[in-house]
Amino acid sequence: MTTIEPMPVVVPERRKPSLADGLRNGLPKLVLAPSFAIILVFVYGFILWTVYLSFTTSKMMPIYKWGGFDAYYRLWSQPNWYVAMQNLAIFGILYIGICIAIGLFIAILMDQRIRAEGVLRPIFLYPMALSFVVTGTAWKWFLNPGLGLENTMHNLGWESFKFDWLVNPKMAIYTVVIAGVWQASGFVMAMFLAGLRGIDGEIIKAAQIDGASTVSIYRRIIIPLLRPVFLSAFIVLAHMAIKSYDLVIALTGGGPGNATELPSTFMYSYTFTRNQMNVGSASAVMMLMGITAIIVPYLYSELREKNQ
Amino acid sequence: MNIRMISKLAAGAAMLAMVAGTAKSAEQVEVLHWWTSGGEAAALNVLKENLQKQGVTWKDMPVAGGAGSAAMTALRARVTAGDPPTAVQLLGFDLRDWSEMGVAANLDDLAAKEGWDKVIPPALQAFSKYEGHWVAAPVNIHSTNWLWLNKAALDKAGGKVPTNLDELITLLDAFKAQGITALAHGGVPWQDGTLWEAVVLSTGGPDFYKKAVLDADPAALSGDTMKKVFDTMSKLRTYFDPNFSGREWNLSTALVIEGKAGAQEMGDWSKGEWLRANKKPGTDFVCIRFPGTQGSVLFNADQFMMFDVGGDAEKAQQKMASAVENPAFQIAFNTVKGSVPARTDISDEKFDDCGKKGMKDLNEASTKGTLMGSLAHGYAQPAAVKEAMLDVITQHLNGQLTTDAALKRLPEAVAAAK
Amino acid sequence: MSFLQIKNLRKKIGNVEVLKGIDIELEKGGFLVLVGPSGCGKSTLLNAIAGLLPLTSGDIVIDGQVVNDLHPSQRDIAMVFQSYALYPNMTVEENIAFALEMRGVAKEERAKAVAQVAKTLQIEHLLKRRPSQLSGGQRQRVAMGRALVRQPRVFLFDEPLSNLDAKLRVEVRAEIKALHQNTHATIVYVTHDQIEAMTLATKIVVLKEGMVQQVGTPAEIYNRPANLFVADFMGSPAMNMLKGKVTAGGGIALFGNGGVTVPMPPSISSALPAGKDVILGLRPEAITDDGLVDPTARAIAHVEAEVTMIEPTGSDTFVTGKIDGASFTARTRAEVVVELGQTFRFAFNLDKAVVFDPETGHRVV
Amino acid sequence: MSAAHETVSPGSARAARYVIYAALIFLALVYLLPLYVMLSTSLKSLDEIRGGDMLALPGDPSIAAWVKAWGEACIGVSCVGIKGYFWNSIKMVVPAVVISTLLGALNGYVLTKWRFPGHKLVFGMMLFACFIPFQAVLIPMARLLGAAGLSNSTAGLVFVHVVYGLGFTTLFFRNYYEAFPDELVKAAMIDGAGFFKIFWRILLPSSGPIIVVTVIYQFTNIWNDFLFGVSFSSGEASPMTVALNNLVSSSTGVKEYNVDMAAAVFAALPTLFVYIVAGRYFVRGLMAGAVKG
Repeated sequence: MTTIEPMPVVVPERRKPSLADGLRNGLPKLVLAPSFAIILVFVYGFILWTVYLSFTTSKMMPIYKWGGFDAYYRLWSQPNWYVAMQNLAIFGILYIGICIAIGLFIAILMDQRIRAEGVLRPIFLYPMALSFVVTGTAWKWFLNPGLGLENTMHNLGWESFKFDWLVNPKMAIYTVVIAGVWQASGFVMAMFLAGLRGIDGEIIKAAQIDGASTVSIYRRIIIPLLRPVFLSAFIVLAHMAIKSYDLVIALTGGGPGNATELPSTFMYSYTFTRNQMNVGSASAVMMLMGITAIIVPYLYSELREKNQ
Repeated sequence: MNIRMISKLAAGAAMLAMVAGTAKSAEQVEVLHWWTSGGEAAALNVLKENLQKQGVTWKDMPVAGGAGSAAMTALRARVTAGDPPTAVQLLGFDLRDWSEMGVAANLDDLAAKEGWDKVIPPALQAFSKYEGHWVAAPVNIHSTNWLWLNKAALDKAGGKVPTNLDELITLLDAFKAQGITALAHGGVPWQDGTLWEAVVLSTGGPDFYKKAVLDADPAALSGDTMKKVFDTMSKLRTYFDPNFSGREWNLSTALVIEGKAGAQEMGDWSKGEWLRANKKPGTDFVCIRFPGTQGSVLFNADQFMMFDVGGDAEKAQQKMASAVENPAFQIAFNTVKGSVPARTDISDEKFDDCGKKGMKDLNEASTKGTLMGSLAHGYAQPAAVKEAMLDVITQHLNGQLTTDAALKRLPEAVAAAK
Repeated sequence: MSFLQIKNLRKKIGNVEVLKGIDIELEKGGFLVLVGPSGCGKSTLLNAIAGLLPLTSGDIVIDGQVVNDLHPSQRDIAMVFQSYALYPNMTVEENIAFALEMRGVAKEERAKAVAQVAKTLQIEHLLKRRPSQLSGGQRQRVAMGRALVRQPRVFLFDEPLSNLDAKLRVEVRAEIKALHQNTHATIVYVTHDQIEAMTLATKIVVLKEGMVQQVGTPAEIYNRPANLFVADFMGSPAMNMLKGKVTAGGGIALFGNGGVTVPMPPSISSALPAGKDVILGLRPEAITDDGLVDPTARAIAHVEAEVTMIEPTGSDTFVTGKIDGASFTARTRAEVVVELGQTFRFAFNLDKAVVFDPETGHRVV
Repeated sequence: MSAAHETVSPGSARAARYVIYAALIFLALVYLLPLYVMLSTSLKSLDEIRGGDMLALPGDPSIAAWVKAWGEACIGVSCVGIKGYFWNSIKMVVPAVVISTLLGALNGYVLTKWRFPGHKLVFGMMLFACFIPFQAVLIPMARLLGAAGLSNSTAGLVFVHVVYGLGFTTLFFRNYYEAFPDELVKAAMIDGAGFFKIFWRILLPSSGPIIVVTVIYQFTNIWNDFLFGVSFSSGEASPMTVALNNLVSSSTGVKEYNVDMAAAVFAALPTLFVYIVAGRYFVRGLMAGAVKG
């Protein structure tokens, strides 16, 4: 067996390197440097700036006057913020869970040597291509009891049909989940389909010879093998859930009342329409902390694993 | 894949992007506004053509959506970048907040020359000026405490217009009996607020409105009168149709126009919808002050705030400010928009009945001191307080808060936002 | 002076010292095989020679030039990889020509060189294909062509046969041997397969845990392994290792108490003090049935043992015998009559014996 | 293995396939509903929209709304439709996608084939850029763009999209190149190819699948972006989404839903096209490594 070294970098260590050598050795880092510098400034610099802003008295525009923890006191005394976090929990869990379930389900169906795969695949994928600026109105109508599904069912003669979640403060957040799932589940399907196609056929043959039924092959062998896909899907969906903004604005505008407020809409409205930029920044800091709590352990385990 | 081609393409595209960067010509005004619909755009075109005659080109920067919230985001980005537009459509306290940032132009010379001080109502001047200096050119004055009635439905219900809340309830019951939606309402915060402020004015009168809304007095916000207000809101809620949530105001207006609903509480911009549907005031619809608010006017005025752009651009800016206050433009714009002119010296002959009534009410209220800023449109409280109050109002109307909870929450929310 | 010199080469990766002071010399036209088990550092050493890894200390000298700080492309070497590392996006022709192209060789010359190499390797009909359209053996050949076309000072081979099936492996092995004989190229070749090492090398270096165990010709390595490790690693089936004790008569007592004492040729026995514990190494071919005994042998001992396994290979039959818990493998004639469980008379040819010190593991004689 | 052997008769196998097809077709119809609503509404007249059933087929299909959306609808004071904004978006999307993809590819290349101490930390930090909420960076970004003289220009917008796309493109290419054999790079090094030569000649030509994934992802995200578009561009230089928003959410006046829907479909056409045409390669590209991220 050969041991493949991970570092084909040539660094002459003892003799004086020529200028050309120096350039050649520094080149990869030089190529990476602009991107990294940009990320440092435009991501980490801005995060620091946001953190700083959350400790100021900024209202409409940034003011660099120290305000201590005032913005955080205000943030945590806003009932809206609690609603937003509770909604994120409901939305996040359902959105991620249902997207993965439906995405996996469709992917498994699509993997049964379906004849019309070329037609079906884009149908499941296309929602990802559309922004809610485009589809928002159609969704709003569809969910609106007076215009959409309920109305259609009534027209068809099913008078008792009721689907008024959009205008019901207790249920409105679930309509956001429905539209969100519609948009993202096709993408998840594609990820799972790719994962399914990547599984070694011999493993499945072996399982068939062992006498496993189709269901138990999926349950016991294929789905466990898809673990990395689950993880990727989770990360992709988690970040989309946290960033969801267009979705809510297009569908409910945060209402009825504040029933569909999410941290992202909260942050936007406090920063840009309520002129409480410090509170908006404080909420952004909270969101970033939440994201960090999810992402960093993932990154850590992921990068560590590959080390071995 | 041909890499060389791709890299050439990239370079070309980048070049193109650079060239596309804009350069401001001297005689140009860039105007940020959210009047993007046909009627408003047509009205603005009057101003645009007016300026073009004077050699000023109009660079349009429309940003619609969220009642101007997207526009405000864009404005922040532009101001932060040190590259503000020439003129920006702004409301109420936003004018003060922006002036406070020291980014406003000074229109004092022009205002002195054209005598704005004498013709623009003082209540409005309070916002058009910052620390005594003119910073904005008001375009119009809207009034929010209007009730729009479908004439046919009203006639069927007896034809008598309500003059107080009790009569309103009676009328709404009559509408309900006709099998139509009694009160057309769109469930978004600013519309909820518009309805609420009219109920406050009607319930407590102008003095209470000043105390509760303009001064945000905690006692007034949680007192018995306010309890009555919230009870009335709960009562009015029962006259809505089930799909009111999130509905645009103009769709509600359409319900009244089509006779599917009896009445709508809405600002005077709603008249534009009626006119475009070829309906006549007096014959097809009736516009009255919200019952119990006669003699008072809650106003909302669109203003073009002038930003400090310096140099040559300032000349074009002054020309634009002057053109906005030009009586001909005031008439042309406001007859389309449904509002009344921002200056009080303009003849009402070109205006219809509702417009004439609006102008008369405005003059009266202005002299009586009952011309007061609308909360829902940013003329009563700064954005933070306004939104905090709207939160409570909206949640109460949507049944998320009981009346008692709302009374407790309202002063708390105001305090927290201050 | 040697063509390729490796002097006290050390390489640390992290805190682990992978190469612990390697010294190797190879003459021009020599075929050096680096052999050893997984993780012995042979590939690391090859990569270091190629310049793909920075050294921690030591020198690599090619043709009198210290190349430590030279970029791989400037060392004038060529390498054939285990996976062949053919560029998937290029045709065979482009693959072979790539190095020349990078060196600014004119197009016509490139074409000429490619054609010549293709002819040598008989892959002319494959030139327009892509690697994905080739069989394993064809890919291997293209990989060699890519190295050959350069006419480098040193060829490096990194387990080039390990991805081929058994038959093809033998064929290609022979081709590499022929190629070396025809071109007199200087070659460094890494493998873990000791047969490859034996058949190809002019010089073998056995590595273990980053240290050179033995350097020598194939015959030296096979017949006179420096230590137990080399003895065990080279040869298949492996050398029999039998514990024993030197007797007063200069023989060695094997198989404990119930065992036998085998005589030693004087060249060995003279070096052994009586009473010393030793390990006697005998290759399977030195233990036979009576019919195969080397008539020139000076020290033959007959040992009767129980047969526990019979492995016919066609040409020979390997028979495993067992005495008192100790097993050994003998290589007998194919036609020998033997049955499992039978007590069989084995002939030990002690001329071929090597004796190791059990404490140090080194060869005593 | 616990599962008992299952005998499958041809009949039940066929029944199972019917069930699978039925389920897929049903799901496909559900997924298509919003698109159907948009398309059918855009072909209806306003009266039919007001009075009729949203899900009904258009009684008297007309493309008048499409014509109007393309060339006549009012966006602000000028009524020239959305066609001009189409080109704006292309001017922004093409350079942004090309540059961010190229940079991502280079970054992935360095992070897998030219590793240096701390490369994992650098990658982890770059990856985190994917997760920053864009609303939080508007103001400081505006400030820096203003300072660089890129405020309110297409170049500035391209820059912003490149910056916040870098995390994703680097992730995609890094994972793809992680599986790319190191030996090929070594071979090319010995053959005398330098850093860029290896990239251009060896890695990039083999990156087809991941380029497809990255381009689709970036193209869709940048084309659909509204927030950056509305903040860092203005007026007639705005991208499509901003124009569409102005058209659709005008605050007053009669809503022409058919025109709105037609404009929305126009705005969606390029991304739809990309997904439909490249959908197959998308799955293939995900297979090729992006999934493991």
